[in-house]
Amino acid sequence: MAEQQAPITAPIRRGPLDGRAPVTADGVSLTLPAFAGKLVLRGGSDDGAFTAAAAKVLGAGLPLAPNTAARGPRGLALWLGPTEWMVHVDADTCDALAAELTAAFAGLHAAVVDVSDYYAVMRLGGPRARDVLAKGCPLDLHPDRFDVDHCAQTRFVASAILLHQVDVGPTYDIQVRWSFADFLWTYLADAMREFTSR
Amino acid sequence: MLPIRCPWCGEREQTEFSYGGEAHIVRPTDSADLTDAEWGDYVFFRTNPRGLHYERWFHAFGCRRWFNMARDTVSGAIHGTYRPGEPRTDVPDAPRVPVAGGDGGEG
Amino acid sequence: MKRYSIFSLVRNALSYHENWPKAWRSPDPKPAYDVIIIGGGGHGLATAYYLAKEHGITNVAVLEKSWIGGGNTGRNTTIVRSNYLMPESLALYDHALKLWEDLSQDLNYNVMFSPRGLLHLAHNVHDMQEIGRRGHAINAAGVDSEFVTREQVKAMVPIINLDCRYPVMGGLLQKRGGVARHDAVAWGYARGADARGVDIIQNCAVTGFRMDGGRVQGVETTRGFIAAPRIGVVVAGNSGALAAMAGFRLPIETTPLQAMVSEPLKPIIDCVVMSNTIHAYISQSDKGELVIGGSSDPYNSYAQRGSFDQIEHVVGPIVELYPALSRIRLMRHWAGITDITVDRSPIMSKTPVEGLFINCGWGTGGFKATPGSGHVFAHCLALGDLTPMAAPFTMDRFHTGALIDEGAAAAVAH
Amino acid sequence: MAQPLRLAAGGRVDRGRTLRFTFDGRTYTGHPGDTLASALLANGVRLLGRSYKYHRPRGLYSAGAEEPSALVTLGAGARAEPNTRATQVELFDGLVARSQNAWPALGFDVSAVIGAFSRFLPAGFYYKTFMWPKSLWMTYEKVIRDAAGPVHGPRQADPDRYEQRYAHCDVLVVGAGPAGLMAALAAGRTGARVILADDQPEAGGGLLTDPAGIGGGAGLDWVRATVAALADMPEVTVLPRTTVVGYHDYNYLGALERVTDHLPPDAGGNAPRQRLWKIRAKQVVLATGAIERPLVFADNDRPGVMLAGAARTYMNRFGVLPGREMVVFTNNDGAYATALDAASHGARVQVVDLRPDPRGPLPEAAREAGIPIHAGATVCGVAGSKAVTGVRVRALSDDGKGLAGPAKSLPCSVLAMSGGWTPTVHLFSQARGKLAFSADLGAFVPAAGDPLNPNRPAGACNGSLGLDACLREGREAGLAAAHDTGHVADHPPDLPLADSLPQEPPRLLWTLPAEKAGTAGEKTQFVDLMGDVTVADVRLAEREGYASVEHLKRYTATGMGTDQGKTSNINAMAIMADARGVTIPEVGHTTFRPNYVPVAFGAVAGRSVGDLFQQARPTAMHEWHVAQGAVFEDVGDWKRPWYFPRPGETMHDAVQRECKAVRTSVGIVDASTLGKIDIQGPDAADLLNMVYTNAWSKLGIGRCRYGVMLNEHGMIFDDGVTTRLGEHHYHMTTTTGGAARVMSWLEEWLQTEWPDMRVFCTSVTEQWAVAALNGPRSRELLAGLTDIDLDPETFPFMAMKEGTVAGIPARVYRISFTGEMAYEVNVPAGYGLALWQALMDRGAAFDICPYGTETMHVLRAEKGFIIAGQDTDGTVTPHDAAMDWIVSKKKADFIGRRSLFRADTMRPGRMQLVGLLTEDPAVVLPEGAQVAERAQAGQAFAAIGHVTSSYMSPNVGRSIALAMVADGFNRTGQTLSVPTLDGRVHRAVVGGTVFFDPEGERARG
Repeated sequence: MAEQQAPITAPIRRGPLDGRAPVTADGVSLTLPAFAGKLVLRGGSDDGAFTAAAAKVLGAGLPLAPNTAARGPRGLALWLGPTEWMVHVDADTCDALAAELTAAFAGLHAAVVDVSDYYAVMRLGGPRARDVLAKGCPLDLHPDRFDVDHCAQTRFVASAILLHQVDVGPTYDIQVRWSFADFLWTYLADAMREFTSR
Repeated sequence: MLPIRCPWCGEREQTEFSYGGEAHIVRPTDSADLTDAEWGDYVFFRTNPRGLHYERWFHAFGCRRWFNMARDTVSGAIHGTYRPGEPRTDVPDAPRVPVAGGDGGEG
Repeated sequence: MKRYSIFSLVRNALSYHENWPKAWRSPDPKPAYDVIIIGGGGHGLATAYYLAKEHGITNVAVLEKSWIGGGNTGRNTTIVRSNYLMPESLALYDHALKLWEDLSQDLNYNVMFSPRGLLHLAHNVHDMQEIGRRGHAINAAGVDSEFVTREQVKAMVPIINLDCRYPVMGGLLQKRGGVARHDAVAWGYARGADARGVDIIQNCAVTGFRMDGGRVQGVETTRGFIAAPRIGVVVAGNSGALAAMAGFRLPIETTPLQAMVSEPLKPIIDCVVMSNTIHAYISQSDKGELVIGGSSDPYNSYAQRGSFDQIEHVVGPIVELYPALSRIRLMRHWAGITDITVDRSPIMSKTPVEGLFINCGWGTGGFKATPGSGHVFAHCLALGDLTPMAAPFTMDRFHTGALIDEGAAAAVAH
Repeated sequence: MAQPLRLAAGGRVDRGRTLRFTFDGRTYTGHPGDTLASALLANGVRLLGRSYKYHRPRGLYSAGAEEPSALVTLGAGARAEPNTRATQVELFDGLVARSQNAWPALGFDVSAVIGAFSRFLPAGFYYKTFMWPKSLWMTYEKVIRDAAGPVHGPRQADPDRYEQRYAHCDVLVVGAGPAGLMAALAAGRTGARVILADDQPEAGGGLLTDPAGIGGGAGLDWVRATVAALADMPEVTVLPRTTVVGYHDYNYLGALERVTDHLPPDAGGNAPRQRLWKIRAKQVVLATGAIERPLVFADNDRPGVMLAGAARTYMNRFGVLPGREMVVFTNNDGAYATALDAASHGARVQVVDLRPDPRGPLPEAAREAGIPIHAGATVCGVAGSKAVTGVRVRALSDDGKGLAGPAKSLPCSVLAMSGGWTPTVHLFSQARGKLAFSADLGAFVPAAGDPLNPNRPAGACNGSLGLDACLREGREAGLAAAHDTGHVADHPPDLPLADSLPQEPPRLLWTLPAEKAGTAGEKTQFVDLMGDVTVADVRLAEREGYASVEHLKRYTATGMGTDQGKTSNINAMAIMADARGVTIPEVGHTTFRPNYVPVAFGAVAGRSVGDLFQQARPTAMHEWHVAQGAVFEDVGDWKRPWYFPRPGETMHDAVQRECKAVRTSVGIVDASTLGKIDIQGPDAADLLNMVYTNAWSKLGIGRCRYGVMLNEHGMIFDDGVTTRLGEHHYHMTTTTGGAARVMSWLEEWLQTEWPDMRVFCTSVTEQWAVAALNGPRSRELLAGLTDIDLDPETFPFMAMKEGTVAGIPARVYRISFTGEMAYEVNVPAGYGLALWQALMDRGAAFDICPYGTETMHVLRAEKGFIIAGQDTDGTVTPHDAAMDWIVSKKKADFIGRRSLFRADTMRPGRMQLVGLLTEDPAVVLPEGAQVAERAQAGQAFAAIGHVTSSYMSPNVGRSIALAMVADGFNRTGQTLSVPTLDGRVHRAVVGGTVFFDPEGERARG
C-alpha cells in the first residue's frame, strides 16, 4: 500500500453562494452573512434532562416556544419543531461545540447532527424586504405577527426555507438547502428588480 | 388553499403541508393471523365519507410533524387539528363517522 | 326517435325549428323495472343504451339525482385515448376507443369525436423508459402507438418550447386518440336509450336500497320506491355514499380534479399534448378554447371545488412549455370529483348485495372509457355476471393483491 | 373636429393632452382618462367587431367588464393580446388595436354570409349534422375549428413580466364605489388592516357615472376626500386597477393588478405588467355593484344599441356623447337620467318606456325637459346594419305580450336601453353564498353567506341600488367586518347624506313582442351577444328537452363566452322559465365560476417560468462537471452528469470507454445526490427492522448493509445501504429520487404508528458530497490521499471508516454499486469540489476516469443490481426481483410483510426478473420492449414481459438485458421473442441476472 501523501493543494471549503456580489435595490439588499457552523439538536422539549444539558453547554436555554429563536453566548438557537433545533455557531467552534453537546447528551435520548454544509444562509434586509418575501412566502410577516427573533420553517415559492427575523430593519436570514441556494438567490434578486430604477 | 393550524407552528397555508389520508387507521400487529380480505381492508379500504373526515396531514415545509385534522369533505369546514395521541376534535352535531376496523382506536 | 339527417335539418329549418321533438322524454317512474341504473352520467346512460340496443332489455330506468351529464361527464377535459400499459386496461380502453370511432353514427348524434392524435411527452431518461415500455406494450396488443422524436414533436406542436426546464426528449403518439364533445356524449346516449324505451328520470335521488335476504329489491328515491331485481350503480364521485347505503365500503378515495379553459382562439394546438413530468395536459376545443388540466387536488373532497394553488401548479408548466400562451387568458376553472382507486384502475364488480353491481373508480380518466364502460357493464348486468373483460376489475383484487396497477407502473394521471 | 362626439367639457379626461392610437390601421386621437372604447366612440367609430357565429356587425355595448361585443386584439407580435375588451383598456399613446372575427375587413366580412344561413344554424345544430359520410368528419371539423375561434393568438414568447404576491388583511373590500369606499373608511378607522381593491384606475364606482351629491357637496369631492383619508391610514392599502377575480375557500381571494398595462410597451421600467395578489382576508366586504340588463328585442345587437348606464358613463366620465340622436328604451326610472344628461348636452332624445304611465321623479323631470316619452311602448325593430339609424316603436298590448297600434319610426344613432340592474354576485356565489330571486329587481341577490367565507355584500351588490343605501350598507359592513376581527373604531365615520331619488318599480318583460311571429321574430332577438344566442335558441333548447339551466347553458352556449354571460344569464333563465311555464327561481341559476374576468396565464404562472421555473439542483462538484463538458441528466430536480464525452465521442463511445476504464483501472462518479438520513436513538435498530425486509439487530458498528424497503402492499419502493456508525447511530442512504419520500416515510411511521420508538431521523442528504471511486486501482489511489488504513483485513467490503482524505475530514464507505472494489468518500459538501479535484489530480497517474449515470447503470446491470423504479415499478416484490435472500424469514413483522403472503403475491408465474441475452450479441434491445414466447413481425402478440434494462456491455463483450418475464425463473434456457417497432423480431435466451464476475470477488478484493 502506498504511503499517504499530502494533497496537492490545501482543501478549500466553499458554499454554494461563494463569490456572489451583494444585490441592492431601493430599500432592500441581498447579502451573504459570514459562514456559520450549523448543528441540529434533537431531543424532547418536555425532556428536562435534555433541555438542561443543552442549556448548560450553550449557556442559554433552547427556545421552547414555537417559531422563536434565542441568542446565547455560543450561538443562535432556532426552534424547528418540538424535538428539533437549529444552532448557528461560529464556524471555528462548531466541531468543539458538537463534541461538547454530544458528551452532555450521553445517556439521553438526544442527538447532535452537524449540518453546516447542508444549508446556506442569505440575508435580505431593508424596509422593502417584506415586499420581496411576500412574492413567494405565504407567511404573514406583518410586525404584529412576525417580529425580531421570530423564526419559521416555511417556503419561498418551491424552496423550503428557515426564515429568521434578525432586526427591525427588517432584516431576515433565510436558510436553504445547498442545492436550492443558487436558485433562491436568483429568485430573490429577480424579485428585487421591481425596486430598482434601471 | 386551506389555512391549516399546525398543532405546533400555528396557522399556515396548505402549500406547506402534505396530505396523509384517513386518520386513526391502526396497523394490525397480528397481521399473520388476518385473512387476505382483512389485510386488504386495512391496506386499501377507506371510509371516504361525505361529511366529517378525520385525516392526517404532515407539515412538510414546517416542523415536519404529522397531526390529525377534522374536516368536512362537503362543506370544506375545518373543525380542528390535534396531535397524534390526543383525543379527536369534538365536532358537535356532526354525523358519527364509522372508523376503519369498527372500534376506532386512537392512532 | 326522429333521426337526424340533412333532410330533417333542412325540413326543420324551413319550419323555423319549431317542430323538433324532445331529445328524450321525461317520464314518471314506473313501479318496477327489469334493471335500474343509478346515475345519469355518460357511463350510466351508455349502460342503459347498450342494455337496450345489444341485449334487448328495454324496461330500464336511469335515475339521476340532478340533470343528466352534470357530474364528471360535463366537467372533464374531454380526452379520449386507449394507450394504457396493462393488458387488462388496454383491452378495456381500446374497446371503448373502437366504439368511439363509430359513436356519432351509432347514436345518430354527433359527439364530435375528433381523433386528432394524442402526444405524451418525455422529458428525461425515466420518461423515455416509461414511454418505451408503454409504446411497446400497446403495440404488442395490436393498438396503435408510435414513438416520435423531438423534432417531430416540434412539427406537431409548433408553439412548444422544446428546451424548457425539462427539455423534451421525445414522445409517444396515439394517432387514434383525441377529444370529443363531452356534453354531447351524455345527450346522445340519453336520446338513443330513450328511443329504445329506457326511462330517463332526472331530479330523482336515490335515498336507500331495499333488500331482502342479501338480495336487492329496489331503491328508495325522492320519487318513491322503485323495484328492480338488478341494479347498477354508476355514480362517479358519489360511489362511496351509495355503497354506504348498501352497507359496504369501497377501496376508493374521492378527490377534486380541476380543469380550466382559456378564451377562444383560432387553432393553435392541433393535437392533445400530455406531459407527466411537467404535469399538465392541453388540447383545444372546436370552439377554440384551450382546455387544460393537471393532477388532482390531494385531499378527499366532495365539494366540486379545488385549491387555487393547484391551478397555479398547472398553469406555470403550461406557460413554461408554451411561452406564447402567456398572454392568453384563463377564462374559467372548475372541479369535478373523482373516485380514485389505489391502482388507478376502475372497479366493475358484483357487490356483497346480490343483484347489485357497481361500476366506479375510473378516477381521473373515466370520460374516455364511457362507451366501453357502458358496453361492458351492460353486458354484465344482462348476464348477471361479469364478462371476461370486466372480470379483472372486481373489488376482490384488493384482497388477493391482483391489482391492475396503472399508477405504480407510471401511467399518466388523467 | 378630430373627435366628433367629444363633448367640449366635462368628464374625467385630460383634454390638455392628446394621445394617438390606431384601430384597424387608422389613426385616431383620444385623451388620458379615456378607455379605448370611449376614444373610439368619441371618434364616431361604431363598428368594432363581428359576432362569433353569424359575423353580425357589433359595436360598443357597455362601459365595463360585462362587455360582450367590443372585443379587439390589442398590440401586435409577441405582445398581441386577443379578446381584449375595449371598455377595459386605458388609452395610451401609440396603442394599436385590431378588430376580430372579420375577413378581409371589418366593414366587409365575407363570413357575414353565414348570417344569411342562420336559419340552418340553430343552437345545437352541430349535434345533428356533419355525421355523413363518417370519413368526412375530420374535414368538417377543420372547417369548424378554423371558423370558430375569433382570432389568432401570438406565436412568440411573451416578453413581459408577471409578479405575484401574498397579502394578509383583516378586511378586504372589493370595489371602490360609494359602498366600498365607505366600508374601507369605516374599517380603516378601527385600525384594522384593510385592502381596498377596485378594477378602475380611480375610485368612485357608480359616482363616476352618476354625478350625485354626497354630504351636501359633489359626490366626487367626497370620493376624493375619502381616498385621501384612506391614504393617511398606514394599515390601509388601496389597489386601483385591481380586479378581484376569484373567491376561494377560507376567504382566499385572487386579485389581478394591471400594473403597467395603461402604459405604452416598455414604459413601465422594472415594474411587472401585471401582478396577481393572493389575499387571505379575515373578512370580506363585497361592494361589487350591479350590471345593467339589456332588453331583448329584434336586432338588439346592432352597433349603436348600448346599455343606458354605459351611455351615461361615456357622457359623464369620458366626456363623449354617444350620439346626437338618442332613443332611451327602458323598463325603469333610472334610464331617464341618461336621457336627461344627453338632452343637457344637446342631443335630441326620446324615451320609449315599457310602462304605461311612468310617474317617478326622473320621468317627470324628463317631461319637464321636453323629452318625448312613448309610454307603454316597445322597440320592435332597429334600422341600420353597421350603425343604428333609427328604431321602430309600437304600443304594447296590456299584458305586454303583443303589439298594438301602428309602428312609429324614430330616427336615432344610439339606442340606450335598460332592463334594470342585476347585482354583481359572482364573488358572493363563488364563496358558496346562496342566492335568492328578488321579484322587485328581477334578479338573484345574496341571501345567505357561507360560514367558511365570512363576507358581507353591501350596496348594489346586495340589491340596494340607492346611493344612500350604498353608503349606509358600506359603513355597516365595514364596521361589522372590522369588529369581527377584533377592531372597534373610537370615531367611526359619520354616514353622509346622499342625493337619492325614489324610483317606481320596473316593468319586467323578459322578451318583447316581435313584429314577426314565432321563431322568425325571435331569431334576431339576442340574449347572449357573445355566443350569438337568440330567444329562438333558448326556446329550441326547451323544446328539445335541454331545459335545465345547465343544459340550456351547454346546449346554446349561453354564458359560455369570455364575458361569462354577465349581461345575458338572467335574461336567458327568464326566457327559459317562460318557455317551461315555471318561475325563474324554479329554473335556478348556473354556478358562477372563477375567474370573474379572464386572467392571463402569465399572471397565474407569475415569475416561476423560464430560469425561475423549477430549481435545477447542482451538487458541490457541479461546476467541475460543467467545465469538463459533461452532458447532464435530469433526475428529479437534480442535474447529474450523464456521461463525459471527449471531443468527437458519441454518447455510446463515451459510455463504452467509461465502462471499460472502471473495470480496468479506476473511475470516479459523483454520488452526492443519494438521499442520506442520520438515524439515532436506542430503538434505531427496531425501526430498521420494521422498514427493511432484512434483519438489522446484529449489524456491527462500522459495518454496512444493503436493504430493501417495501410499501404496505409488499412492493419494493426504495433501496440503499445503511451503516451503523455507533451503538445507537445509523446512516441510511436512499435512492436519489426516493430521498424525500423515504425521509417522510420514516417520520410518518415513527410519529403516527410507533410514537414510543425512541428514534430521531435527521436528513443529511446535502451535508455530504460523495465521490465514489470504483475499480481495481481504487485502493491504490485512495491510499495516497488518506490516513485511513485501507488494509482489506481491517477495512473489508461493507465497512466504513472515518479519517481524512486529501486533508478533509471524511467518512469512507466500502460499498459498491459496480461490483468493483469501491470506496465512497463522503466529505462535508463544502469540501466536495476540493475532494474531487484532489482525487482527479492524484488519479491522473491511474488514468482515472470520471463517469456519469449511464455508465453507472451499465456497470450495475452487468452485476444484476436493480434500480428501484427502473427494474421495479411498484408491482414487484423482492421475490419477483430474484431477491428472496433479502427477506428475513425470522422477523415476525416488517412493513409489507403480510402482503407477500396474499393469494396473488404467492401465485406462481408472476413477473420475475431474469437476464436476457440476445442471440445476436450486437443487438441492444430497446428498454421497454415486450417479450413473447413466440411472435411474428408486425402482428399483435401476447406479451409475457418486458425489458427493464438493456445495454451494450464492453466488459461482457456483448449486449445484456434484464427483463421482467412471467414465470421467468422457470424459463431459464428458453429462447423468447422480442419484437421491436422497426418490424424486427429478436430472439433472446433467458438466464441469470449476473453477467459479470458472478462470484463477486472483485468487490471484496
